[in-house]
Amino acid sequence: MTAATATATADNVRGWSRKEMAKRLADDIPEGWYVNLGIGIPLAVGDFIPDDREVVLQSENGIVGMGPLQKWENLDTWIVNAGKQNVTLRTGAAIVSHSDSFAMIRGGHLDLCVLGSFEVAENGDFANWTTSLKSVPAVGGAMDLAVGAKRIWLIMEHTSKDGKPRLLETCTMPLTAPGVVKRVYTNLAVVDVTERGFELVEMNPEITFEALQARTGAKLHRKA
Amino acid sequence: MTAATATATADNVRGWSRKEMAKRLADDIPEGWYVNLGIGIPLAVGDFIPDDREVVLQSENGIVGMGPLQKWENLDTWIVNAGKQNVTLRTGAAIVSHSDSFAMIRGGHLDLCVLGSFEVAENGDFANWTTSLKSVPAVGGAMDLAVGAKRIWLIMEHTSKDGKPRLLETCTMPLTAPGVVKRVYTNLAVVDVTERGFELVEMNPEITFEALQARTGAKLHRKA
Amino acid sequence: MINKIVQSLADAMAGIKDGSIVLLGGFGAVGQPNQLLDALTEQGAKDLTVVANNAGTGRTGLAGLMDAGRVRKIICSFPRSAGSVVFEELHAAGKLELELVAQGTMAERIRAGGAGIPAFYTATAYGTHIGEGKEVREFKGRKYILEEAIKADVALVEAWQADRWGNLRFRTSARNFNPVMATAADLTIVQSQHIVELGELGPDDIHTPGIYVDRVIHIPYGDPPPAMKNPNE
Amino acid sequence: MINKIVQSLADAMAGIKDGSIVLLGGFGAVGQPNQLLDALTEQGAKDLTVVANNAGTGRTGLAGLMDAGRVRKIICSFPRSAGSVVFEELHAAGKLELELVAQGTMAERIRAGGAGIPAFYTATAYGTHIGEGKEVREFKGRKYILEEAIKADVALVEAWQADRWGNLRFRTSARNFNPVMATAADLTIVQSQHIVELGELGPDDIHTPGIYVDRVIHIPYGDPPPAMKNPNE
Repeated sequence: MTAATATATADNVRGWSRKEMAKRLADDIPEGWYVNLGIGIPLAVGDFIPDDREVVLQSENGIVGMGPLQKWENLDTWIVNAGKQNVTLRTGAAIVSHSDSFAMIRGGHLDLCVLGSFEVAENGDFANWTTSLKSVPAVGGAMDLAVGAKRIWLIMEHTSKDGKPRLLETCTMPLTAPGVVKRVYTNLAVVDVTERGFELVEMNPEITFEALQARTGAKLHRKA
Repeated sequence: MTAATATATADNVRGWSRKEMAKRLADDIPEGWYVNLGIGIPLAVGDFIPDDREVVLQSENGIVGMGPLQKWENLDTWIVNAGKQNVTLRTGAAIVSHSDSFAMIRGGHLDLCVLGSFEVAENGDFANWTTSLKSVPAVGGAMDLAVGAKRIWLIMEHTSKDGKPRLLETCTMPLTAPGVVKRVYTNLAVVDVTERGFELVEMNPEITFEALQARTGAKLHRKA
Repeated sequence: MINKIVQSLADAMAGIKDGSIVLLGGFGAVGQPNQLLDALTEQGAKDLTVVANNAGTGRTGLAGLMDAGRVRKIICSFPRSAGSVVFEELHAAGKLELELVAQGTMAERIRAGGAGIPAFYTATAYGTHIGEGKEVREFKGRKYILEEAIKADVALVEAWQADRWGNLRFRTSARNFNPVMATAADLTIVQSQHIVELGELGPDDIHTPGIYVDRVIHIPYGDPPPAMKNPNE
Repeated sequence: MINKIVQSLADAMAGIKDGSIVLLGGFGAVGQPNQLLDALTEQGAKDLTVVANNAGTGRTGLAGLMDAGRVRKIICSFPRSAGSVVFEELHAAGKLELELVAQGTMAERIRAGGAGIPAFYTATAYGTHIGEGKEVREFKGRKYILEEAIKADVALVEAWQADRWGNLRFRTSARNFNPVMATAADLTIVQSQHIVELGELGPDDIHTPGIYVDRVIHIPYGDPPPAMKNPNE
């Protein structure tokens, strides 16, 4: 722990890579869950779910049972995910329309939705759709997923590029939804969002609790 | 006309038979309409639409493209209409779920719904689901069809068994829907429901206008 | 491996609690989860609220469940039909509450329950006895009433084909209320005439994706079903 | 005989008026009724309100219609994406009004329009900028906002198979918004990759029944479509 502590005091602590974060999150998804993975890092979570653990991935444009990205030799451009990438369908997949897909999402049938985020607050608010309302924002399905899934887990950098905390007492950016986030996976820690605020589940070994708290914009509770 | 007038003054004027009423109504349905026929006499309308005039019959339990009743030699009891009779499917038929079927009905996609009725008022109100609220009534899909179809046409006896008018200034029985009826086909006449009330379209030749008015509980207007 | 197929009716019914709201597929004689209903009667849960288009006929299936005194309330559009004797007896005796709902409104309330819509407006039943006392609101010059969603604890569904993920297909008029019922319960239990291999149902051909299904039991009753045979044979 | 199949794009577009509300199927590159959009640009109707998930890319299809100055307003969830240059130019210049709607709310508002539901409540966008100013109401302890239906004059849809009654099937992800768009317009126009004989699509296999479709035009663009070929070949 001494080496780790030493590193943690440095400003340049990197923590887990995005792939490690995705793997860490994937390890927490049990077999049988229906899961929507947002565009970007969240989608990489799918790569770390082993084939013999059946997790059914939903894509909000109407796929229930999405597989990995397509390879060139077998391209079928009619099959796309919500990020408009060409994906495969798993054996057992079903296609539904957009309205049926969002009925599924809003109706609470997804066990989990994993999203990226700019900010998250200790009351479960989060802001992931736009940094500002001055430019023309695009919202897509984020707000529907945010209120519909049984659990919202975020996967995000613990701080911004210039070192500012992204886990906050109150979000500063336009909200995606109030009070819905259950857990946050960052490069530095895994944090639950509970009644009393942020609760530490796991820390990256490179950092100390104090250094982590210093990089967090709200009180970090140790698990009782 | 003298013979007809003579008959009309008699109390026992029968007018058109139910089959003749159904045929008369069927003649007014143009090719290409999507039509729901209620249980009972309305369903008989289907028998008088010639095969070469394509009219698509909808049944509220989810058939779009219902054909005639099944014959024993080819019975498939899994295909039923809203009256729970075994019917056939026409070439081109589609099956939808109950929720999709009533979305179709309520959404204004049927050109016509033909229903039986106990009473109809000159403002388009009608009462066809129960004669009284004292017994346990069953409503089925009548109220949905009544507000959803582009046109409601009723097919009914002009008077009750004891000679009381069924076309009235105001309905006395519990309403199925207010203000929706467009036309009424009875054993004695075809009557439009317009801004100014009941307007005579056609009379049975057995009866005079005066005798018809005497059997009608609201003012009958001649077409302008 | 996800495997929603259970081997016994007792396993299919496990955990259903007293006081549950239970949705039933079926319309007329088709698409009725009759074996599941008999198993629910056997299982013993009581004080149930049942949501179904009809109120049962004869003395088995839904009528059997009611006859055993397990049903407190029924929400339906067409309670009285030929053979609905159990319903009529219990209702007349004040032992069974009835909430009468227009058929399309019933379907839509359940659809709303499954789709995360807590309430919606509809013109159906406005200005009628059934609409009395409901909130009225005007949109673009037409009047509508407010209807709330129905969410349930259990749905009992009958399908033609099912796979181990719970993907379903229905056969012709047996589709009816089954797909919408499957969407609106915490526990959706399916009896299926056929069990097929995963992948046998094409992605574009699945009526109910397995996400809506928790348990599947294979209840074959002949293909074509006995009633489909010519009675004159 | 019912025959909804028309022989020319001009016939397909006949009668579309200035000021129409136009629904577009499609999500990403698939299921887009591109030839219908080009034909609508040709036809000349202006002052249009377009409802689509995206705001077009490049200079053809929806972007072409906007570039020709025909679109007054767009209702969509994802206006800005790679290549949405025409939208960005027009919007920045104040020549194109934008109504931003959450994707699921957009789908549900159109579904409501097709299903005779004038308005409904949803939790989506409650407590956010998009939900600001909308009526808030609590049901069972949770807060929701009121959203009104979208009803349109015209829907442009892309299908995989169509018959002369207008029954449709879609292929995989090209289904997307197409079925719901077809339900909510007075005039639904379909471009279909394949035309099949009436009866070729099984009753249990039809995605959109012909009741929702007014005109069908055969627009084959190769089977598999050119883009499906391996670019390394």
